[in-house]
Amino acid sequence: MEAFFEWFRWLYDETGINLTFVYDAYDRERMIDGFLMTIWLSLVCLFFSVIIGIVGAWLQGSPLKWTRRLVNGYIQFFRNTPPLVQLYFFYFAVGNLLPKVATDYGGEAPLLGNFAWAVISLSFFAGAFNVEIFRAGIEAVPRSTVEAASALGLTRLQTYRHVTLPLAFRVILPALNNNLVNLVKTTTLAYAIAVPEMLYVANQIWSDNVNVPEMMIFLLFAYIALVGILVWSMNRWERSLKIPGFGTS
Amino acid sequence: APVARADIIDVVKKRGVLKVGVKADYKPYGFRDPSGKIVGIEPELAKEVADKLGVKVEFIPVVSSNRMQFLQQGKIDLMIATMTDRPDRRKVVWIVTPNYYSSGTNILAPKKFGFKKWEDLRGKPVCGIQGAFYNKKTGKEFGAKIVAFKGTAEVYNALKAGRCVAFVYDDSALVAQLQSPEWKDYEMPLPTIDDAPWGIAVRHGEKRFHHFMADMIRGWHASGRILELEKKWGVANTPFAKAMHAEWRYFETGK
Amino acid sequence: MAWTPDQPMVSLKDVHKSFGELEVLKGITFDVMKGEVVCIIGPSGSGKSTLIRCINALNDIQKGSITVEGQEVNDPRLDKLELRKKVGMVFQQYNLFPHKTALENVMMAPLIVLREDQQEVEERARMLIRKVRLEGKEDSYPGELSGGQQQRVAIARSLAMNPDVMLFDEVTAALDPETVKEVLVTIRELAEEGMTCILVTHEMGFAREVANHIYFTDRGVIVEHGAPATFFDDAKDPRTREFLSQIL
Amino acid sequence: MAWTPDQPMVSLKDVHKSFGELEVLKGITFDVMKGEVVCIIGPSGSGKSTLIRCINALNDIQKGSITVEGQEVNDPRLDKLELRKKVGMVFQQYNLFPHKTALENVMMAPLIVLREDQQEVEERARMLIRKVRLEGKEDSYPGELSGGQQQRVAIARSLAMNPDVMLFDEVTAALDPETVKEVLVTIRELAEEGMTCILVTHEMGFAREVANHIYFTDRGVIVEHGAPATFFDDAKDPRTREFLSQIL
Amino acid sequence: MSAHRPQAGHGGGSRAAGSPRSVAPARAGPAGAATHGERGAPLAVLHPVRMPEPAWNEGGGQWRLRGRHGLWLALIFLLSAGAAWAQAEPGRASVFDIIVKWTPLLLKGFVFNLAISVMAMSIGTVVGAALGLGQISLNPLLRRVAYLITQFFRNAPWLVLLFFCMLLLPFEFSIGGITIPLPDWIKAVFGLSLPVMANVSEIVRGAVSSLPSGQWEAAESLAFTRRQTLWRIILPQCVKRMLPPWMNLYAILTMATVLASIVGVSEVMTLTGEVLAAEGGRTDLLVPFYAFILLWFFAYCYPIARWTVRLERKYAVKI
Ligand SMILES: Nc1ncnc2c1ncn2[C@@H]1O[C@H](COP(=O)(O)OP(=O)(O)OP(=O)(O)O)[C@@H](O)[C@H]1O
Ligand SMILES: Nc1ncnc2c1ncn2[C@@H]1O[C@H](COP(=O)(O)OP(=O)(O)OP(=O)(O)O)[C@@H](O)[C@H]1O
Ligand SMILES: [Mg+2]
Ligand SMILES: [Mg+2]
Repeated sequence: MEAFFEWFRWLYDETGINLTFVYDAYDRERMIDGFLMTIWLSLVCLFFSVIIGIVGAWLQGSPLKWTRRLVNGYIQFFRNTPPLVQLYFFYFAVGNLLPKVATDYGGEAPLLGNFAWAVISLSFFAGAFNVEIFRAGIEAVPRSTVEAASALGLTRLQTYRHVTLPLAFRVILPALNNNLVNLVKTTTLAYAIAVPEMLYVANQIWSDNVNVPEMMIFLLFAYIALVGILVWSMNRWERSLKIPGFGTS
Repeated sequence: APVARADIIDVVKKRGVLKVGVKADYKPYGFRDPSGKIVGIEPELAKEVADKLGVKVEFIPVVSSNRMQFLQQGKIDLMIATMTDRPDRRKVVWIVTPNYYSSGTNILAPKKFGFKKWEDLRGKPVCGIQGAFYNKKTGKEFGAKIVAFKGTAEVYNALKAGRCVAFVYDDSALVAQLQSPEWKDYEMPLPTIDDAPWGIAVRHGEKRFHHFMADMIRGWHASGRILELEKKWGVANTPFAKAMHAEWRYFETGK
Repeated sequence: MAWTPDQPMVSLKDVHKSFGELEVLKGITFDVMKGEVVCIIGPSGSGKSTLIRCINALNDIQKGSITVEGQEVNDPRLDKLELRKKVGMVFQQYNLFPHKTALENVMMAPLIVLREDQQEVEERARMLIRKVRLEGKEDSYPGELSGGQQQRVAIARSLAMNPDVMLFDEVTAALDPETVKEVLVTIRELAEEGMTCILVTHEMGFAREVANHIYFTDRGVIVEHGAPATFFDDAKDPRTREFLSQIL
Repeated sequence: MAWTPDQPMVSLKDVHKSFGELEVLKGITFDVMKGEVVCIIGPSGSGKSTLIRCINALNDIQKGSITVEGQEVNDPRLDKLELRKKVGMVFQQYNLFPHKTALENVMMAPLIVLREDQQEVEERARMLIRKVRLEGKEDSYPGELSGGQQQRVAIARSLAMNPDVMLFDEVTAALDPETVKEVLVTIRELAEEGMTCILVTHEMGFAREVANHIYFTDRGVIVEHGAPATFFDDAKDPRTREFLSQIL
Repeated sequence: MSAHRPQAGHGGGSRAAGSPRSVAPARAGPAGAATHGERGAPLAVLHPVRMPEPAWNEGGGQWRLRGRHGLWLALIFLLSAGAAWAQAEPGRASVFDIIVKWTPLLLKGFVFNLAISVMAMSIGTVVGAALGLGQISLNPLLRRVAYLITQFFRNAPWLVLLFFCMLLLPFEFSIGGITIPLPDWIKAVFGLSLPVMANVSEIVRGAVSSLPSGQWEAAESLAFTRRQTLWRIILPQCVKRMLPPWMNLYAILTMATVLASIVGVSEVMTLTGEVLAAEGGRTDLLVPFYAFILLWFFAYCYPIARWTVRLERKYAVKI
C-alpha cells in the first residue's frame, strides 16, 4: 500500500502531476470523507425529494383551492430561482431565524446545521420537479382504469395505492431517473454552505497544493462514476418493474 | 518547455496597458466601490507600477483558486493579490523579494469562550475562507473542524449566528474588523502564528520585470508608502511594514 | 320496503342526465327483471355508455330515479361501495390492471375491498378463470393475452365480487369475429345461470343471439324496443329502420 | 421484358417473411390483375398486414418474389421511390400529417416528390377531395376531422400520386357502421374506375360487397380463396368454415 | 345516401381522431402469435404522456400557473430588508440605502448574466441540434458518437464542465496573425454551452422519436426520400414539441449562470459577494441582498415559464 502511495509522490516529483489525495494521508482522509459525504447527501436528498414528489402530487389533486395554490407557489419559487442562491437564502436567512440550541462545546448554534440545510433546500428543489413528474404520471393512468377500480369498490386511497401509483411509477421512471441524476450533479452546490462534499474538499486541496487540473479531472470521473452507478441501478429497477407485453420496447 | 517570448515590459509598453490581478473582495486591500471600480491598498500599488512604466492600468479581479493560473496563462501581467509567499507557490510563479507586506494568522472569537491557545480549538467548528492555506494547518495541527465559506460576509454571518466558535483569518483584516462596535463582544485572543510575508508575483522567467518590481517594492518600503496607504485605508500600521520601512530607509539613505 | 325477486332487479324511471349544457339522456324508463339479458343498441353518441354508467353510479343523474334491488342509486346517502359490490361492470377497453397477472386481477377486489381470506379468494378466482375457459393463463400479464382473453379476465374480475347484476359496455368492439364468439359464449353461460345482464353493443348479430329484450336509443331517448325477432325484422320507427339498413 | 396489361399487376410467388425466429409468411402465392379488387381476410396475427406491407417494400422478404407491373420489389437495386409512386397505401391509423390541412396533406407528395406545378396539383387535389366527398373540409386540420373523414383524406392523399395499385390495411377498423359505409362507397367508386385494389379487412360484409376475389389466410399461408359468393357460402376448407361460422 | 353522416358518425370518429395513438398496439410475443387465437391486443393503459421534461436542466413541465407568486417573493424581500433595518443600530446606513447604492453595479452584473445565457444558448442550440440530428442518423458510427458525446456532457456536473473550460481554453489565441482575446466570461459561455448542447441534442432526439412511426411510414409510402421526410414532415412537427422544453432549458441556463461566480467571472453573484465585503461584512445585509437577487431571477425566469406553459397548451391542442 505504502509503495502504491509513494508511486504517486514519485509521479508528482517526476511529472508534476500532483495527486496529493493519494499519497498525502491528511488529504486522502479528507477526500474519502468528501466522497462519502457526496454519496450520503445524494441518498438523503433522493429519498426526501421522491417523498416530496409523491405527497406534492397527491396534494395537487386536492379539492381545496389553497392547498393547490400553496403547492403551485412552492413549485414556482423553486423552479424559477437559482438553486445556488436558494441555498444561501435558506442557510443564512431562514436558518438564523430558527431557535438556538446549546452545543457540546459550550456555545449556542441554530437548530439545523449546514448539512441539514443542504438536504432541505436541495430536496425541496428537486422535489419541485418531482411533483410535476409524478403528477404527469398520475394523469397518464387513464381515467378508465381508475374507474374500473372504483367499479370494483376500491376507495380513493386504495385505488391510489394499488392501481394509480404503481402504474404511474412505471411511466415516470425515465423522467424520475433523469431528475435524480441531476440531483446528484447538483449536490456540488452544497459546497457553498460549507458542506464538506467532494467539490468542497477538492477546492481545499487544490488551494493548498496548486493542482487544479488534476483535481478537476478526478472530480469529473468521480461524478461520472457516481452518476453511472445511479443510472445503472435505476435501469435495473426499471427493468424489474417492466410489465410483460407492455411498453414501447 | 517554456516558449521564448517577448519581454513582458516591452509587451506592456507596446500594449499601453498593464493588467494586474487584484482581489475584489478583500477590504481594504482590494474591493469595489459603488461604481464597480476596484479600489484599495493593492490597486494603488498597482497603479504606481503602471505610472512608472508609463502605461494605463487595468485591474482584473482574481480569487485564490485562479490567481496563479491567470498569471501563468498571461491573462495578467502582475499579481498583487494578498498572496502568501510559500515555497510551493514559488515553483509555479516568480515571487518578488523583498515581500511587500505580511500578515499572520489569528482568530476572531467571542470573548465568552476565553480561548488562550490554538489547541483550545480542537474538535470545535472554526470558520474559514475557502482556499486559504492556513485552513489545512488549523485543521491538521490543531484539530479544529474547518467550516469554510466563499467570502468574509458569509463567515461573519455564520460566526454571529453561532455556527462556529471562531474565524481563522489574516490578523490584519481581523484587527480592522474589531474596531467596529458590532464586534465589541469579540476578541483576537491567540498568539499570531505563521506571520508570513505576502508576495507580488510575476510570470516564471520574466527576469527584467522581476528586477523592476523588486526595485519598486524597495522604493515603497524606503519611502514609507506602505505605511501611508495603511493609514489612508484605516489599517493600524503593522509591525512588518514598520520594520521594513526602518530597514530600507536605512539601507537607502543611511538614516 | 325490502326488495323481493318478483320486483325489477334494475329499474329506471324518467332518467335525465346532462353534461353541462348538453342533455345526453332525456327521460329513459325501463325495467330489468332478475335473470334477464337486455341489449341496448343505437348510434354512436346516443348515450348508451352514459346510461349504463349511471346504473353503476359512475355518473350521477339530474332527474328521475334508478333503483338496483329496490335501492335508489342516485341517493346521496347511498354507500357507493355497497352498490358496487352488487353491480359488476365490464368495460369496452377491458381496463385490466396491467401490473397484475390475470389471477391477481381477479383476486384484487375481494382481497382489498372485502378483505376476504387469501386462500379462499384464490380458490374462487381459479374457479372463475376456469369458468371463462382461461386455464393456464393465470400467471400471464394482460399484455400477454389476446383481446378476447383479456375481456374474459375482465368478466371474471367482475364476477369475483359475486354481483347480482352485470353491466357490459361494448365488450366486443375491437375484437375479431372469432373472439367475439368466445365472449358471447361466456355471457350466454352467465345468463343461463340466472345472472342479470345489461349489455351495450354495436354488433347486431351479437344482440340478436344473446338478448331477451332489445332497446334502441337515439339522441337520449328510447326510440324502439322489443324481443330480438320482432325488433330486427319488423321495426316500426323510421330511424331504427334506417339504422338497421346500414348494417352490412 | 416490358410489362403489358394482360400480365398480372401484382404478382406474389412463394413469399416467405420472418421476424427473427418467427416466420410470419410461409409461402404466399397469388396474382392480381389490373382493375381487380382483392380482399385478404383471416384471423388476427395471420400476417395480413405484413403481407400488404411487403408489397410496398415497407418490409423486406426473405424468400420468393413480389412483382408490381413486372418489376421485382425485393430487388435490392430497385428504386424504392419509383415503386412507391406506383403503389399507394392507406393505413389503419390514417397517419395524416397533423401540421398540414386536408388540402395540404393531399398536395404535399405531388409537390415535393414529383415536383409538379403548384397550380395543377392544387386543382387535382381539390378534385380528389370532392371525389371523397369532403368539399368544405379543405382547410381543416386532421385534428378537426372525424375518423371517417380523416380516412378519406388519407385515401385522397394516396390517390394524388396517381398510383396504379392501392393497398388498404384495415381501413375500417375503429369506425362505426355508418362511417364504414361511407368509406366503402369511396373504395367501390375507385374500383369502378378501374383502380387495382388490395384490401385487408375484418369486416366480412364489407369484403363480400366490394371484392372480386377473396383470400383467406391463416398462420402465414393462404388456406382458401375464391369469388365472394362461393367463398362465403361454399367454403371447402374446415378452417375457413370454422372462421366463417363464427360470424354472427 | 349517407344522410346521417354528421350526427351518427361523430362519436366514433372523433374518438379515434382525437388520440390516434392513445391505444398502442402491443404485440404478443412469438409464442403467443404461434398459437391460434392468441394475439396481441390493444391494452387500454397509460396514455402517451408529455412528461414535464425530466429535470431542471431540460424539458418543460406543464404546471398550472396561477396567482402572483412573484409577489410573495417581493414580500419576503421587503420583510427581510425590514427586519434587518429594524435590527440595525442607529448611526448606520439603512439597508434600503445600501441596496439602492449598489443596485446599478449589481444590475450591470445581472445584465452580464443574461448576456452569458443568451450566448451560451445560441451556441448550445446550434451545436446541440446538429448533435441531435446525428443521434437519429442512419449512419451507425455517427449515431454512436453523437450518443456518447451527448451522454457524457449530460451526466457531468455543470460546474465541473465550467471549470474545465476555464482551465483548458487559452486566454487568447491567434488566427492568421490576429490575436483574439478570450476573456473569462467567453470561456464561461463555452463552459455553459456544453451541457446546453447535450440537452438540446436530447430534446431534438426525444421530439423526433416521440412522433408516431406511422408518420415516417406514411411519408415513405408516398415516395418521400428520407431527407424530405425529415425536413418536410418530421421536423416541422417537432419544432412545436421542442419549443417548450427548449425555453425551459433556457430558464435553467439563466439560473446556472451564477455558477460562473465560482470561477471568478464578475457576474451578479460575484459582485454581491464583493459588495458585501465592501460593506465591511455587515451580517444583516446578507439576507436582503440574496433575496434581492432571487427576486431578479424570478422576475426574469417566471414570465418565460408562463410563456412556455402557454405555448405547450397551444400546441397540445393542435397536434
Ligand atoms: N364526461 C363527459 N362530458 C361531456 N360530455 C360527455 C361526457 N361523456 C359523454 N359525453 C357526451 O355524451 C354523449 C353520449 O355519450 P355516450 O358515451 O353515452 O355515447 P354512446 O352511445 O356510448 O356512444 P358510443 O357508441 O360512441 O360509445 C356524447 O355526445 C358525448 O360526447
Ligand atoms: N415488426 C415486427 N416484429 C416482430 N414481429 C412482428 C412484427 N410485425 C408483426 N409481427 C408479428 O407477425 C405476425 C403477423 O402480424 P400482422 O400484423 O401481419 O397480422 P395481421 O394479420 O395483420 O393481424 P391483425 O388482424 O391483428 O392486424 C404477428 O404474430 C405479429 O406479432
Ligand atoms: Mg359508448
Ligand atoms: Mg394488421
